[in-house]
Amino acid sequence: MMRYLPLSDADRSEMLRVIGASSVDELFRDVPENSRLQGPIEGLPMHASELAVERHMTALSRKNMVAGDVPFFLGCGAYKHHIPASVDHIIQRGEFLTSYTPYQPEIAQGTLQMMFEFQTQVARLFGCEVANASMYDGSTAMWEAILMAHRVTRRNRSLISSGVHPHYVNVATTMAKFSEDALETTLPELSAETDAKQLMSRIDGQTCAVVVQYPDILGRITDLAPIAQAAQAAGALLIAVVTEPVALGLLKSPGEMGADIVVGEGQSIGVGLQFGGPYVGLFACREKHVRQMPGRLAGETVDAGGKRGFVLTLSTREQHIRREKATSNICTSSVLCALAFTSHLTLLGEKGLRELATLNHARACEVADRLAAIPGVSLVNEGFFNEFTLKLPIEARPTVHAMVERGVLGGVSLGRLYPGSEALQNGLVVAVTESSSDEDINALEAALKEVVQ
Amino acid sequence: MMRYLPLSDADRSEMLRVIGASSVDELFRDVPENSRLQGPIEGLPMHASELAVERHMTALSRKNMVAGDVPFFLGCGAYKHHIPASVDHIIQRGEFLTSYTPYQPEIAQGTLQMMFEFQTQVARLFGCEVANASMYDGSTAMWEAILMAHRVTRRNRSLISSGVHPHYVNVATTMAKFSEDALETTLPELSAETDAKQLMSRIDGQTCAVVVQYPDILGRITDLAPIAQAAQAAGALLIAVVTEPVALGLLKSPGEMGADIVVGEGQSIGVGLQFGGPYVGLFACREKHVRQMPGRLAGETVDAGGKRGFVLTLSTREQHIRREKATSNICTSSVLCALAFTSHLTLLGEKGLRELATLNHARACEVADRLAAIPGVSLVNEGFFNEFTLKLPIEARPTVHAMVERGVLGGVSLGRLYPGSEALQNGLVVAVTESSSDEDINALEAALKEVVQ
Amino acid sequence: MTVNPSGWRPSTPVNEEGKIRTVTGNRALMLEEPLIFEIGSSEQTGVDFESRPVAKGHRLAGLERSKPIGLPGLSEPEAVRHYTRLSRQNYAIDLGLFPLGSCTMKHNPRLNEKVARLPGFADVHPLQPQETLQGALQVINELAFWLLDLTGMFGVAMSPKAGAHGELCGLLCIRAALEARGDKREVVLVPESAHGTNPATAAFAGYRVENIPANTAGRVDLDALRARLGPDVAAVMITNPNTCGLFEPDMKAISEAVHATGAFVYCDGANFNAIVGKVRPGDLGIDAMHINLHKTFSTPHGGGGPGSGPVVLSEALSPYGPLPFVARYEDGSYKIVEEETAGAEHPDAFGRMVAFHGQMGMFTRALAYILSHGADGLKQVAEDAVLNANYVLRSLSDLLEAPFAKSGPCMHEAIFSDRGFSNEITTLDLAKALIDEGFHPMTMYFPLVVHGAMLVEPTETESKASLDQFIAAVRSIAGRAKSGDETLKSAPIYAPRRRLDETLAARKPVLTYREPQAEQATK
Amino acid sequence: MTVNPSGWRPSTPVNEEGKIRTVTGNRALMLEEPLIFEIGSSEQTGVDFESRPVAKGHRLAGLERSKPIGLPGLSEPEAVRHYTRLSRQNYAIDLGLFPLGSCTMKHNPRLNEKVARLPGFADVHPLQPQETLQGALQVINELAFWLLDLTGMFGVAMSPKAGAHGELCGLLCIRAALEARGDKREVVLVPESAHGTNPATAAFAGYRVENIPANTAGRVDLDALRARLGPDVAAVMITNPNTCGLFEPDMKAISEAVHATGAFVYCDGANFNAIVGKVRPGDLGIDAMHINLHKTFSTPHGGGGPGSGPVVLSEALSPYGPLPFVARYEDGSYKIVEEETAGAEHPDAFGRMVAFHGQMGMFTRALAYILSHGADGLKQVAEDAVLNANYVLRSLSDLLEAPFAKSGPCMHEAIFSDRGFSNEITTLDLAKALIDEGFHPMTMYFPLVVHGAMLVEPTETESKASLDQFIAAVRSIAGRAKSGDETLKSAPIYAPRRRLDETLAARKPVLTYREPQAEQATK
Ligand SMILES: Cc1ncc(COP(=O)(O)O)c(C=O)c1O
Ligand SMILES: Cc1ncc(COP(=O)(O)O)c(C=O)c1O
Repeated sequence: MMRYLPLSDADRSEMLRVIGASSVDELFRDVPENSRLQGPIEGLPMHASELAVERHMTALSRKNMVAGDVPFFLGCGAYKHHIPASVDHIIQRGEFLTSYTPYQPEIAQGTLQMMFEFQTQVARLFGCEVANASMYDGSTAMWEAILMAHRVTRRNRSLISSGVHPHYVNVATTMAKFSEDALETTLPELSAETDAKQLMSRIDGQTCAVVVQYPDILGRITDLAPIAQAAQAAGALLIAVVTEPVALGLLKSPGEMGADIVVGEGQSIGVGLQFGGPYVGLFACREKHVRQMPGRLAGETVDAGGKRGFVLTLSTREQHIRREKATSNICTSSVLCALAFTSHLTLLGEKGLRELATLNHARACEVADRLAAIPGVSLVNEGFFNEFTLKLPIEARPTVHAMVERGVLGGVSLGRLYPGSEALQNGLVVAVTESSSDEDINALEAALKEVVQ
Repeated sequence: MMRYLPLSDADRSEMLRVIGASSVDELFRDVPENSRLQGPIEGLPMHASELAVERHMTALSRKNMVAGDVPFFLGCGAYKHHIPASVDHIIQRGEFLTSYTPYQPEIAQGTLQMMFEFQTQVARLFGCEVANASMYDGSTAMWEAILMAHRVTRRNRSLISSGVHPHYVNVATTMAKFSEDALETTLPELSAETDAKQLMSRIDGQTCAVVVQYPDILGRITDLAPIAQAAQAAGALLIAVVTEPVALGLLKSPGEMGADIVVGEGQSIGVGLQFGGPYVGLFACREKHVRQMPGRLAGETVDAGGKRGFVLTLSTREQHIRREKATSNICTSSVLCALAFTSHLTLLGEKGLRELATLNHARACEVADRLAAIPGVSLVNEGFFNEFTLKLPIEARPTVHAMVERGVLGGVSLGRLYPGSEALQNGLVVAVTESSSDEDINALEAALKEVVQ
Repeated sequence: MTVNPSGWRPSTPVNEEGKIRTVTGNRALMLEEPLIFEIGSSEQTGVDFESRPVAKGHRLAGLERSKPIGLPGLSEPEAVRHYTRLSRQNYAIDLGLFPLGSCTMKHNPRLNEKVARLPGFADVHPLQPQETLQGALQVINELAFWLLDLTGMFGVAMSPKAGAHGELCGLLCIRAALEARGDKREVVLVPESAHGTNPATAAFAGYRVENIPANTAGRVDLDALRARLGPDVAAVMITNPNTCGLFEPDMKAISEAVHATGAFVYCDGANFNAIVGKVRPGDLGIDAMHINLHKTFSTPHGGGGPGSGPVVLSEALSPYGPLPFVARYEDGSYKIVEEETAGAEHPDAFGRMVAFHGQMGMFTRALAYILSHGADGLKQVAEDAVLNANYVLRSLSDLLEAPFAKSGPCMHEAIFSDRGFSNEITTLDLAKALIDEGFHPMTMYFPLVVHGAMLVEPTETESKASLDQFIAAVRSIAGRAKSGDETLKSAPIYAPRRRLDETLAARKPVLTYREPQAEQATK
Repeated sequence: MTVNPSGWRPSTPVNEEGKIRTVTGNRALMLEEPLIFEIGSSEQTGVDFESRPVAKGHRLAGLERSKPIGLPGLSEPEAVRHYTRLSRQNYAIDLGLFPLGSCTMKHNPRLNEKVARLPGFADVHPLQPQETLQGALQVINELAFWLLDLTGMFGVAMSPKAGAHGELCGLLCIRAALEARGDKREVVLVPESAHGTNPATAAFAGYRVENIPANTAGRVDLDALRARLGPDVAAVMITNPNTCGLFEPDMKAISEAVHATGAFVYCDGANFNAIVGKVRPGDLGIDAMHINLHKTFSTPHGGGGPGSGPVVLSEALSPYGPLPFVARYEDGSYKIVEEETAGAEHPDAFGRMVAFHGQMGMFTRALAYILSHGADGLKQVAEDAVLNANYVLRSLSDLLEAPFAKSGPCMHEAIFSDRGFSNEITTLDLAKALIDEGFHPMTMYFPLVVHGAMLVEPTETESKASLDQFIAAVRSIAGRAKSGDETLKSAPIYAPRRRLDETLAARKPVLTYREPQAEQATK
């Protein structure tokens, strides 16, 4: 009857005989009679064939506008990059796909070595000494970083830059409502200048951490070194947030500029858009703070025969050992997405990442200039990587919808991200990656021109 | 520079040093200077990124009408059945996909055991004692069967039923032009009666083989037992051709009715439409004739430790051992498609195959009745499995095109298959499988009604 | 099927393995694989780009990277081989029985992988205008609907990223509900046998954790619980079926007792597989429960995630659920309710737990799973999971101590202890010997309430033949364990690695690769 | 990279492997797997169907099946596991070096797998009306165009299903051309070193085969060839580069000599990888050559097919090419020319070799491969393939006899003989010992002209590190072979199976499974 269930009725009878039960229901006798459903649950139809399910799901999928089918320029924390076909092949290897957290290292070296490689790549990319084996996503990683800073500094007042992704800020402020942390943050302004100076001026002896996004939500880039110095001088930590790690192919790493903790969203390397999830949180820090870090860590060791091997280590930080004293409650994280990330990054290598970043930046520069040449439209950013903010002569939200009507996904309106803020309503954030063709760019330019005039 | 080429320039220099050559061109010195191209070949552009290639190929693919996107009713040797997603997963396992013919059995048991299972499944489905590990496709398998019959009977005159797929007949008559075989065949008639009687009357003491398709090109079904008896009484062999093996879930097997050799096209189980290839030829026969069989055979044996294992066997039939005396020149056959076939058939099992066949037949019966109820349209077949022939009041070829304009792939016109034959021009062959939904069937009915009236 | 299905024929044993050390370190198909840092180079790449003229100069605010990163690249052939070879060092459900208790390692249908990769799901941006996302929103809505149907609850929060995140969501709903009535409570009660995430989450949510004891039947001690309840207790976290694989028969009484003191019942739904389609948690009086889609609804574990942990909520808690969520409107359209719109429609929402909308890639798989099984199939899932576990329990309980087997059947997992093993032999040794037999070990030493616990969860997607082979292997090893067979200490001997030195790893953590030169320089 | 990259540290050797026999026969991740007939049942299935009311009775002409077929079924979890476990008993390019000479076991790009599965290619029926197939026809046309560009030939037949089928196509074109001029010739000349398909094909096409000898440099003996040419010779089949991995420097002279006698030159293009993008066979005077898309153009070998063997043709032979083929019209549309239309446009076509249009699934992959590499990449393919082979040749020729190494470099493959091995040790033993080292053996005992031939074709997709490891392993084994190390006779010891009894298999062929009862009944 059901393609996923191997037991036959004959098996079931024989097994009941061995067990000494007369029916399966007897095995459910601990469930009070009146809490057991009598037949199949109501509402849900009976089992369906692959064909029927596939048809239903395909029909639903066709109700969405597919990024790859149209000129597409959305970013703000999720980027469309081309993913090599081999990445999807690798993550579909049954031995990766259908394995568990590597608790039995003798038969999990595949996952463990991959984690160790991932940790090294993330640490190097972020310019840090160590990195963990993944978090849920960038936004939860940022909150975990604030908590970690709290543990390290034993302080609880953190400053969040106005350039941090508003969803990330929302996550932190939500969580802080229930913890002993106080967060300060403001809304960004439509100007080339970030709030770096203002942040530094607000650091004091009670500051736990300063949280800055790099590049920030408007695509701007700030030198983190002065902020790091200011924070560290006051005994606080600098937490840097990276939502577009491809940028680090061209830009100085946050670690290099002195950040103590660097967290990020790994989606843009290997993972794909997927309507927001699953993604993969990146988390790196200084070696001296590693015992305050959340999440799994793979470490090198040797086996009984002297061969190099890898194990999960420093588990005394974790919930399954430390329970309520753990550094985090995280258990299942995002290892398969980490595999996608690490295998894509291995395919790129330093050279490929640099080329990819260069290509992204070059195209973004070109598009920025072309769009800023539309009458009434101006470019907010001075510096940017592959994403920049335009100030439109009209509100950006309706503009985005009007572009959709022209078959173009033209950017993210700041009105969507900051619905409350009058001052931001004309802001449109445009991301340009290698995945946009020349025709796509022409279409964007034409659509925007048409809509704003 | 090229993602598929691991050597770096440094590697190349170092290797040339070891070799003792000053340049790679020196290694090509056996090629006369004037036959060597000086730069990259002309015409072909330089290397391209994955993204660019994928874009080009996707654009081409979108110029085709996709069977799964429209009401679809084509058969005549290639059938659209739903293939479980796990089949594609299995054939993409690198260990199957990127391995070679299993010449080193100690590290090819996966392929060899799969072949052994495939051979057993095919033999049982066809009602034969043995089967080989695959041929290119059904049409070449049929010609190889005629050659095999020639070797067994030492005769060279074969009768091909008019119900055999005309492409298959064309292959055989083409090949016979260059061999010492004489083939007799005629065109089919638009009637419920097959040419069984006529064939039997033409068997004589010089007949090598009688070749009959089951079900035939018009979807008709004939009892093969009398033909088998007539052929065998005259010292000839009966070759049965099966282009839709799913039919054998409901129908008696050709072997059961006495066929000596049964060949077929395995496409309809596991392989998919793929515009005609790759497909997989099925080839089964009596054990006593196995040494005259073409193609690879996996056989059971034991290893040095006494464990059961499998090897390629009876290779003395084959080209790599016997050269010009081999039973066939075939080398590479269609093992990965055989894997698709065997894994789909294993997922089906006897129960699933029976249900699939029953569902196909039931739907075909329903559609046949509905279409035959259209004024002017009549059903040619008495018996059929999932495919039947309609006689239309007008020519079928333009009808098919007119249905395409209505977004329906409504069947194969006999005019396409037999362009020369006036008598067949109004014939339309319609195949109905589980993959057609009720809406598809309504659309077909509506389109045909509209076009013929 | 016989236990030894491979067709071995009796013959003189062949023992040459291990005698010959290969030059490469490989053992035929068991291949060693270096680190990417040892085989790749920063000039190698497996990706090509269109070479286009780069625009005039950078606009990088003077922050161009000047130092190399140290990222090795591999060409595609090398990369595919690297990861394929690594993968072959892993055990997985696709290879055999993976009876890791509490983890529900069931088969992951391949249809679901296909469906999740449909471009309309995989290639859609979370911030696209909502009119371009109606299909995605409908998926979320349909899945939510069936989760409510299956649990009999009132509302559901879809965004949590895994089980532990779901626990957090549930506790925050509780906290928000309590705060909304001005009730500041400080304690969450958690059974000793609870999964580590339960106390960790309670602490994460700002609560003090207190244990509640189990009775001798492995269930929550209702009297002890009643005694502890009071105005300082915000919630009780119960796992049901619990981590000993037993149903809490007093669940309703527990809920009533908790509710009577103004507290809430959080249910850890990690073990929902035992009762899906058979019992609706909503009928047991619980207020919040997370569902691990990567357990009961078979989204792949992937070596440790991604998962997805939607939380079903009672009517009392639903108003406090997090943002964003999907609402269906009368005209059949769907909308994302987030900070902007929540104010009016959902004023009590406690806020956002995560950027974007949760694990779409898991939602599509779980929905396909639910529709594939249907009401009859899901009921069968629970029944077969329970049947398989009891079959293992009864087939081993003469040889292994099964602390709760006397009191009756188990649910979806069977628990054993190491009592009766010869002194030196431990649960760990049995587990490692199972590796040589071709099985993944069971969960070891969890829950803490059973000595040397071995928690076996076969799941419903195992055949009887597979269980029989497992039982035979465990019986053989258990026999050796009882007789004190010392060779168990050296297991595994056939795996890619022998036992690994975890102490060394923790004492001198090496968490990232260092080039040999760099290493030397620091020495 | 060092030869032993796994990080072993010196320690007391551990030799327990093989000492303990497991109950299951498994050795950790090396898993035994029974036959489907031993684990499946005819009532089990891994496929569900919508249950619909079956129409009133059958219309099966009274031919309903009455007896069971005997087809076991497996549920999806069991099936996925069965085939996954089987797959793990295979070696493959994805695992490591697969230097099978003459087979061009290069990396199979995953992009090509993706492209071939686009619904517009994978889900299209061969008999759809041509207006619905323009994209498919354009693929064939584009690929044909690039194959002509790369070979410098005049026409191309796309339908042959593999190399041997391509050979047949080429010989039939030749035969048709000869017959068209009323010339009945009976003999095809084939070098001794030719692949078995060459003589087999010639016989299949109705020709008598005669061997032509090689000279000491491993090339066609031009004088002997000239001497044998005459009015009875229809064609000469040359492999170039030949099966010893050597280019035929006299190819033009051979072609001229052959043409002078009215015969044709068939070139076996299996080794095209050595010269692709560097040399155009059309410049060497050949008349027909097949191209194994599954070699040079990397469509996956799949354990023995499917392949694809398009045949490029000279102007003289092009009119005789088979049906159907694709033509491009001035308006940019494409059409299939088949029996119906051929009459007027292609009256000399020799007919149809295969139902439908050849291997579309291979065409899409090969086209993606060609476009990915481009002119520069393909040239590099040939150069790197030749460089890799020469590197292996020079790194081993001090230890292994390399019969042609003195006369100069090889092309894409290096050939060695077993001369110098101690008496009892053979090429086979070396090959089997390579298995334990984690490599696939080279081609053994082919071509026949070299004693105990070992033909090593690394291909261009192997890294230097991979070759270095292979070289070290071969050197170690060759050393043992020369010193007469008897343990080589028992290799492989680490593979899923030890040496298999091929004689037993052939003497008492067991080609299909028989249920034990059935087996007993017949005994
Ligand atoms: C009983 C129990 N609760 C909670 C969890 C945590 O779930 P997750 O790993 O999805 O965060 C698990 C998972 O291992 C579990 O077994
Ligand atoms: C030299 C040579 N010619 C011909 C062939 C036959 O090609 P195919 O196997 O594609 O039929 C091969 C393949 O092994 C070969 O190596």
